[in-house]
Amino acid sequence: MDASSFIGPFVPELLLLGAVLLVFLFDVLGIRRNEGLSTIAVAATSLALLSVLGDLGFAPLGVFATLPPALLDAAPTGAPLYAFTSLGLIFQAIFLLSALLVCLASASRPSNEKGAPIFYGLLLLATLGMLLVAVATDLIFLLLAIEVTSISTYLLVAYHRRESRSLEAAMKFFIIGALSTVLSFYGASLLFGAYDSTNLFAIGRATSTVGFPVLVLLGYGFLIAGLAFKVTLVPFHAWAVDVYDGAPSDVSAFLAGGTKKIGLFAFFLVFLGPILYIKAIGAGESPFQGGALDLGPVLTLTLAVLAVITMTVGNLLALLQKEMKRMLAYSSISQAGYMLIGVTIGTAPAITGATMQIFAHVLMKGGAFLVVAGVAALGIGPLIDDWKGLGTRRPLLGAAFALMLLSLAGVPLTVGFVSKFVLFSSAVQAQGYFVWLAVAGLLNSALSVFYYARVLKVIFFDAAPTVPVAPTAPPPAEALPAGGLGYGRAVTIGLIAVLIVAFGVYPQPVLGAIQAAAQHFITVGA
Amino acid sequence: MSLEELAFLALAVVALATAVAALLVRELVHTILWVSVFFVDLSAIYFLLEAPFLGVLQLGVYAGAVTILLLFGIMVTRKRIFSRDAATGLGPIPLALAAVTFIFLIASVGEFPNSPTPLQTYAPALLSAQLFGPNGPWLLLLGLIMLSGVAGAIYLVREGRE
Amino acid sequence: MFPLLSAVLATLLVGTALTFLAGKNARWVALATSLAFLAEVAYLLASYPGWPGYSAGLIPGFADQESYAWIHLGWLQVNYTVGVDGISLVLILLTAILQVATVIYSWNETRRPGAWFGLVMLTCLGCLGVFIALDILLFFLFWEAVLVPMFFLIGYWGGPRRRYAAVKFFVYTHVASIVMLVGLLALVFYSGATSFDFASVYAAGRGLMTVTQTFLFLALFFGFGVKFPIVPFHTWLPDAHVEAPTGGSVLLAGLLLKLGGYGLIRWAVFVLPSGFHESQPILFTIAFVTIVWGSIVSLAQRDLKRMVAFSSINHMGIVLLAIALGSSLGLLAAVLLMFAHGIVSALLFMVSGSVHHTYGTRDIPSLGGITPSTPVLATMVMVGSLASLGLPWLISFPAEFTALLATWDGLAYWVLIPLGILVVTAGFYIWMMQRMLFGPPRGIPVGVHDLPWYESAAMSLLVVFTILFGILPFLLVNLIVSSPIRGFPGT
Amino acid sequence: MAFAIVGLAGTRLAKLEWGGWVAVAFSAAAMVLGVLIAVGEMLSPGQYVNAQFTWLQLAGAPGPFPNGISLVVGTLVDPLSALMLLVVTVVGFLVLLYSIGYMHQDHGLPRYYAELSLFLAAMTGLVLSNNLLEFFLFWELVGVCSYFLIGFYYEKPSAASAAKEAFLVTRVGDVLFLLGIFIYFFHFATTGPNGGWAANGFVFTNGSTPFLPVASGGSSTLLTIAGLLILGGAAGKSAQFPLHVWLPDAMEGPTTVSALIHAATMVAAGVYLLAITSVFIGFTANDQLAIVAIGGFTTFFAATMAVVHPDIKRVIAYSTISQLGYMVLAVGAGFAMVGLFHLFTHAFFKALLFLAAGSVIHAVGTQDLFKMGGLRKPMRVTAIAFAIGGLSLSGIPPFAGFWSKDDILGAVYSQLGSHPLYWPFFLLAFAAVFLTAYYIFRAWFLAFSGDRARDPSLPHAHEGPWTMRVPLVVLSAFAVAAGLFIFLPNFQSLLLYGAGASGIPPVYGTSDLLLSGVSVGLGAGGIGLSYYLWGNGRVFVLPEASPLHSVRRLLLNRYYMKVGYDWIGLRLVYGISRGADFLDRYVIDGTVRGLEQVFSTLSNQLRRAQSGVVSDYAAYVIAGLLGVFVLLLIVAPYLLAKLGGG
Amino acid sequence: MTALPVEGFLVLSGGLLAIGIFGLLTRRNFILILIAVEIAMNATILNFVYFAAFAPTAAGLSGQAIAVVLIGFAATEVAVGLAIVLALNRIQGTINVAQATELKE
Repeated sequence: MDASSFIGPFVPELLLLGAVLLVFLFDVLGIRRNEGLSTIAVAATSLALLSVLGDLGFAPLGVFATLPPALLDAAPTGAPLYAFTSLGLIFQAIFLLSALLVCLASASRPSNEKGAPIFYGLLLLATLGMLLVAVATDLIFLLLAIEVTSISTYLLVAYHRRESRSLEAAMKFFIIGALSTVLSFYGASLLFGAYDSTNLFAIGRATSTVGFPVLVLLGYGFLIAGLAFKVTLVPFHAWAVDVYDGAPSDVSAFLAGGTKKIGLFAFFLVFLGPILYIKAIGAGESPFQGGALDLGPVLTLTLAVLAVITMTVGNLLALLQKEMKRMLAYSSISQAGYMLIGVTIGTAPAITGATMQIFAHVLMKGGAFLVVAGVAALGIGPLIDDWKGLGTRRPLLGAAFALMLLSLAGVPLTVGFVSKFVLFSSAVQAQGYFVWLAVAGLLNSALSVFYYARVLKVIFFDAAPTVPVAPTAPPPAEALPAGGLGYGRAVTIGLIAVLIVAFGVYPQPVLGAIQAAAQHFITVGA
Repeated sequence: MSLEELAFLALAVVALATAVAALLVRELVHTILWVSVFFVDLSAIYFLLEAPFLGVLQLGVYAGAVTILLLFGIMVTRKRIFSRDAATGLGPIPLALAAVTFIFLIASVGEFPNSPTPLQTYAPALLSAQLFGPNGPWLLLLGLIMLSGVAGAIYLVREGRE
Repeated sequence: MFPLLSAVLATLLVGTALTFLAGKNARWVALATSLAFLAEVAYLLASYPGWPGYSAGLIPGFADQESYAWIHLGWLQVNYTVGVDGISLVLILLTAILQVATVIYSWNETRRPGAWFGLVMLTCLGCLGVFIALDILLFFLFWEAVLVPMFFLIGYWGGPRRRYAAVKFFVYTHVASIVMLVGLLALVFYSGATSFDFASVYAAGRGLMTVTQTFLFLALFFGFGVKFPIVPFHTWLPDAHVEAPTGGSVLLAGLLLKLGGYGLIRWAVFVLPSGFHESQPILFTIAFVTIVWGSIVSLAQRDLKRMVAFSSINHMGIVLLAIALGSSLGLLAAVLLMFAHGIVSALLFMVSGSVHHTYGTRDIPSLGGITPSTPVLATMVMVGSLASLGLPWLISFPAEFTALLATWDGLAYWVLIPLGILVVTAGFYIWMMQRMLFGPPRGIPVGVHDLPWYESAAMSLLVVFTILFGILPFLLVNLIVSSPIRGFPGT
Repeated sequence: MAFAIVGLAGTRLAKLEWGGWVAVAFSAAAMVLGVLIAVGEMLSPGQYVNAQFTWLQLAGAPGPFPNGISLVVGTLVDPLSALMLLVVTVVGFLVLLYSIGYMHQDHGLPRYYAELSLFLAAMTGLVLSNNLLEFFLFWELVGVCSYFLIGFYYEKPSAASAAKEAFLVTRVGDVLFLLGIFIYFFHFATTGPNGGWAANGFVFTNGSTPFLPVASGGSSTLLTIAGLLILGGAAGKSAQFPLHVWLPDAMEGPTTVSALIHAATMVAAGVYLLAITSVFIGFTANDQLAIVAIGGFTTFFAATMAVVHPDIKRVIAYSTISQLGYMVLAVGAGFAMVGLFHLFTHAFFKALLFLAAGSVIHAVGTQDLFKMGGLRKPMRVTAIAFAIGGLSLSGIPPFAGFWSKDDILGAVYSQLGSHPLYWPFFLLAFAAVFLTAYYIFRAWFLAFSGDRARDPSLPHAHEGPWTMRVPLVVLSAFAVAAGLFIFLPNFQSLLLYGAGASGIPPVYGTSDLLLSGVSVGLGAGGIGLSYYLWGNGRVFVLPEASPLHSVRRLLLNRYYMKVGYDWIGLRLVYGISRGADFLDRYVIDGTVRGLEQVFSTLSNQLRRAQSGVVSDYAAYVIAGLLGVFVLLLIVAPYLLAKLGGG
Repeated sequence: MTALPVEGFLVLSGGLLAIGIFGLLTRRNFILILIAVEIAMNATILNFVYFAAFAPTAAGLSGQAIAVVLIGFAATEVAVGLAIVLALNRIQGTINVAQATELKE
């Protein structure tokens, strides 16, 4: 292949790679000021974001488009390793958005931090891996791209290398991650054994015709388990809470808001093909018919069970949680359950809903963790009760956080409501048993309201302790501007709050694009 | 039973035995010993499967580099856990989980045809053409993984002067 | 055509935003906005052309209808569609009146006045939205949006157990809304409606099979019913009312409960006629249980506010009964009752609040003979109680009378239950008055002052409406009957 | 409508200091108008409907009301209402006048006059209503006024309690009444001219004839039930058995109020209701029997309780109940106008009795008969007035009571043939004559005879100011003369009202002389016995061993009915409601909180799994993997084979 | 060349995976856990090699290529794991994973 045809489509990835190399170069040169590096990272991610949005065809950003239009949503020929689908590009945009927000907020980190280049380098590398996930059409390509992100994030979690919490989190993350990697690759090897290919289109097309039903099911089982690690489905979730808790809050924001979504996109890529391929079987028929396998319904049912378990257990775990970050982590787990509904149903509306939910989650959960990071910078402890009276002492910060929680709870006029609405609408629209998924999801979201409301209660209604609690973290060496949060964080949080409301009120641009992409995705995949 | 089959069976038994031994012995240095035997044994299986390039790679990377890395790790952390692994019982639950996994895996055995197609042999050149041709991105991705792994690992291990 | 309803919404929206920002001067902004709102509503009422008429199969017409595309995804067609008919207009009028009254009543709010007045207005904004929305998503959006300001109103300004009450209120009613949402979504997608608009759902909904309609109707009924609230799903209400600040209680009882009734009429009864028909026995049972239970339990209450809260349950039970009758007379009664209860319960909750901050307690047995020390307050208690127990010449009577008439029309001797309960209702009000207002003074602190001017002004406003519409109910009736209920049951 | 406006205006003005006089002035004006109207009606018998306006209108729709529903407010002046109007305005004026003197030292006077004026306005409205619904509206309004006026001395717990009791008991009646209206309403909804009763707004008459077909003698069960319900309403307002308990307690209000509301006007509204119902709608035969039974029984029943009571006002109150029983009896027997005639005379002499009693109370500051005595000398006017009232009440000719009561007895007697069960109630009513005479003179003797008060601590009694004396004199005159009105042809024409339409024969003045004789004899006997036991300051004490002690106890305790009602009200209803409250808090809400608890417990259990040991997490992953295998390979295929996919 | 028995192969590969999982679950020493992961990883690589040996040419080649990449990946993983071990050891003085439970409920 010649370079030009390679560079064009991959401009966003190359931008990030260039930024990574630049950052490492600065590290080698000893230039480690946080502000400068953060600027590079923000510039790279935002340029990449503009490029992706241009590729997607958002009219005012057309000048940034780099992808040859013919490549977008082209019918696959042969067994390519990657292809550019508009849904993939949308996910790229989502990933870039989460990275951009984290980079922007990280501008408020202490400017003399020694590891800043590593932080941004790894962050950008992880983002690069995520972007590559979004274009994968090959199982191995997909898993390796996931590993790029995984390895980077293991190390990001360990970023505070002198804090045992951070290292312990990294250790747990690494062990469970390594186990899951093994499981995924083992599953891939079984599928390879059955189909002699690792191309997702090929696998998808072959599922209904090739034999080895048990082998194939085992392979998919391994893949579900392996990928579920990233998505934090129950019972593959246990690491997530400890890791989100132990990791630096900015990194938690990136993990919850960004990297777990690659698992979901991987679910789309891996399971949607089989789900779409198979026509529904009638009552009284076995899915095993003469050696071949009606994989779709089997997978659908399994994923549905996982989705329901995940949202329920996640919510139950969050219910009595005392620590803010852990509560957010559990809520993030339950949100994964909602998103899985989209994969389970597998119609274009459902994918639209799930993607919208993912988009919303980047804003809400990423924003929430960034607020946690900012609040920690104010010297407030990690327990929910430590936040007493925050909403009255710092109304703007409190309001922004309340907005994020309300959005997570699915209260109208927030983007979280729109996404849930579309998602559950799609479940009802699919009719049949899927309505029960909507019911389960909605009841769960009602359950979740309980703990969000509890946090709101603490923040706004409980009086602040009269004697200030001894700050658990040492107070920052230099008082940060923008009310102690730092400009970067303050701007990011404000931006997120505005976006939550803006897309909550008028989601049509986003939803329309996602819907079109999902429709293409289904068509190409089928 | 052909010679290859006999050899395979022998190698398989050794592989399983060494794997178990590596995990069960109490002396950590012995573990490394058993693991290196296990890696070498697998490399032999690769040769048997007509994949000499892989066999060599296995010898070099696993039996060589990885073993030495592990040994290094043990030596660095050794003073605390002098020689023996912190004791944990075998526990029925992990055993059961592993056993059930195994049972599920061999449940698929009946699906394979009795006489599979014969072994194929590939020249390393063809393999390299694959690796640097259509499937090149895999290697690129591996490169990215290594980049982040190395950069991060160095950062972690470096004795910072902070 | 001038987008009148959007203009009203915008007025409130801008006013609310300004109120939030106004800080200490919030009350002036709030009052100005509320009065502007009231004026606009008056204009709306005056310019209402009447319902264009009814014939079989015709989709009800709405005045001042507007529709703009909002979310169009092919399978999901959501519009911003608003419009009013007589039913909504009456309830909008109620909203405007209560907003003005609440703002005046809480004139001296000192704890974060900006937030207080802003949230009060936000609540009213949400209710207004519910009453004018003609699109399922828009409806649900406003429906849920009401919860948030109310949550904060209860949780920040409320009584000692306000935190528990706020969370309970929020979660409980949210669960119900969710069941309702499933019902609404299923209604759209199972009926094959082309969009979320009322017109489209109305046309498609009645085409559904009876079984489906029944299921959907019951799901919707549960959602609306918890807001009513129906026994046994009412326990959020006493807690919320008791702990809410006075303004919050006023809006809660005066407006929020009405959302349930309105929703049931607009989105369930009209849209799913055969489902409604099939569910009638269930509705009747629940209505009777609610009526009896609310009244009986309120007799046992010591806390004035809790008593009024349970009496609200009783009254809303009559509303449900009237709706369940499914006759045009019943629907008329239901709307009238909702309006009447809105005004009267608001008055009673204001009274409870004033009793509380005048005497430091609302415990009926520990108060007595408060009339000499606070005659105006006592008079307001009397007017409110008498209105609530259905005394003629006051607003509740025409409504209750119509409801009973309709009940006799539909159910004959079953009317004995609500009729008999009228005695119990009278019983607890009269008993309360005996214990609290009359008798030798008891539990009266030194230096008690009668109501401050703003509180009496707010109450007087409500009393004026209580008497005005009590004597001239046709002002409301004419509005209500010039809406689709006239033709109900039609097809 | 003019009266209502006058009354309301009076209400507002009466807030001022000199409000009493304003109220008096307005009521005087009302009286003049009322008398004019009554005279006008007498001169040209017949009825006319004044302006009416629509209060609530529903257009016609398919269903039970093809012609729609209309509720109107209007006035109807006919002989019936003219008679009642006369009573209301005259007694009202006199009582207000009396109040000026009687109430002068009370606080809260503006409230008093306002409420009283409002009451008069409401009463006028009630009398002039041209339809049942409007009637009901005013009916409730007078009830509320009564409630407030009974509770006028609200600092007294007993007054507050009595007010409550009055409201609730009459409320029971109101509810029955309302149901009765409904039944009539639906029964006649579509019958009659102009699209039926519903479309015409419940009005009584249409031009010169009753609007509705008279159902008297009909046997429709529904109509019977409706009639019984109307009777229930009337029983509530007119304190007939078993809803009579509130009236004696209502004496907690100022005596003027007792005179006006709880003797002359409001309590008579029940009788008035029965009268208009029987005239315009008609009762079935069974209804009539029930009315006769209630009336006859109450007459006797209430009289027995009056026999022993020591409280002067309550004695008169029981007497009121008893006399109302006579009126009800008359209506039940089919002679509504006879009942109304008694109402007319009773209003005057009972108001007189009350005002006289008020005068006594005003003077001595107690209501306990056994503490009084010898008041004859210092309070001559009062004593004479009370005696006149008593004689009238006892039915001694030529006092007013004789004429009307005699008419009633005669009328009932004439109907005895129509149903055998009329007999016992007729006899009870007859026996009550004796008791009536006995108890009222017992009261007179106890209060006025003898030389001095039995309780020496009582203040020195003296006659009230002229404002109190004038009404006494005027009322005395009425008590003497009102019965003689019957001989005025024009007044007769009032009472003859509806004779043609409802078939009521003019029985007054033609009653059996023997009957009259026996009745007068009974009355005289009662007075004699009273004199024998109580005259000249004697105090009759029942012998220790007398078996009558238990009877006395029973009577003093009012047949334990109040205790029973209190038990029902307090123990039963309140008990039920406490139980319901308990259920509500701990079972219904407990379920809600229990649900919360369940979730919390689940949450805690689940959290325990989050042990922090990474090996455990790995074990969950493997367990999850196996779970997925089970789902994929076993559960899903099984379920799909069972249910079908998709 | 004759085929190798598929039963034996499946027992080997599945057995190695099971042993790896077993080790991962029972061992508390981080390095032993790493070794367990590597044993399971080798089972995976073995799978690819074995299936590649019987696949059509193109697929076989890519199977072997995957094996190559996975060997490289496994080595990187070990390096990263060791880096974390060393850092952890430096702070906590132990590499016993059961003692690193600061983060828990």
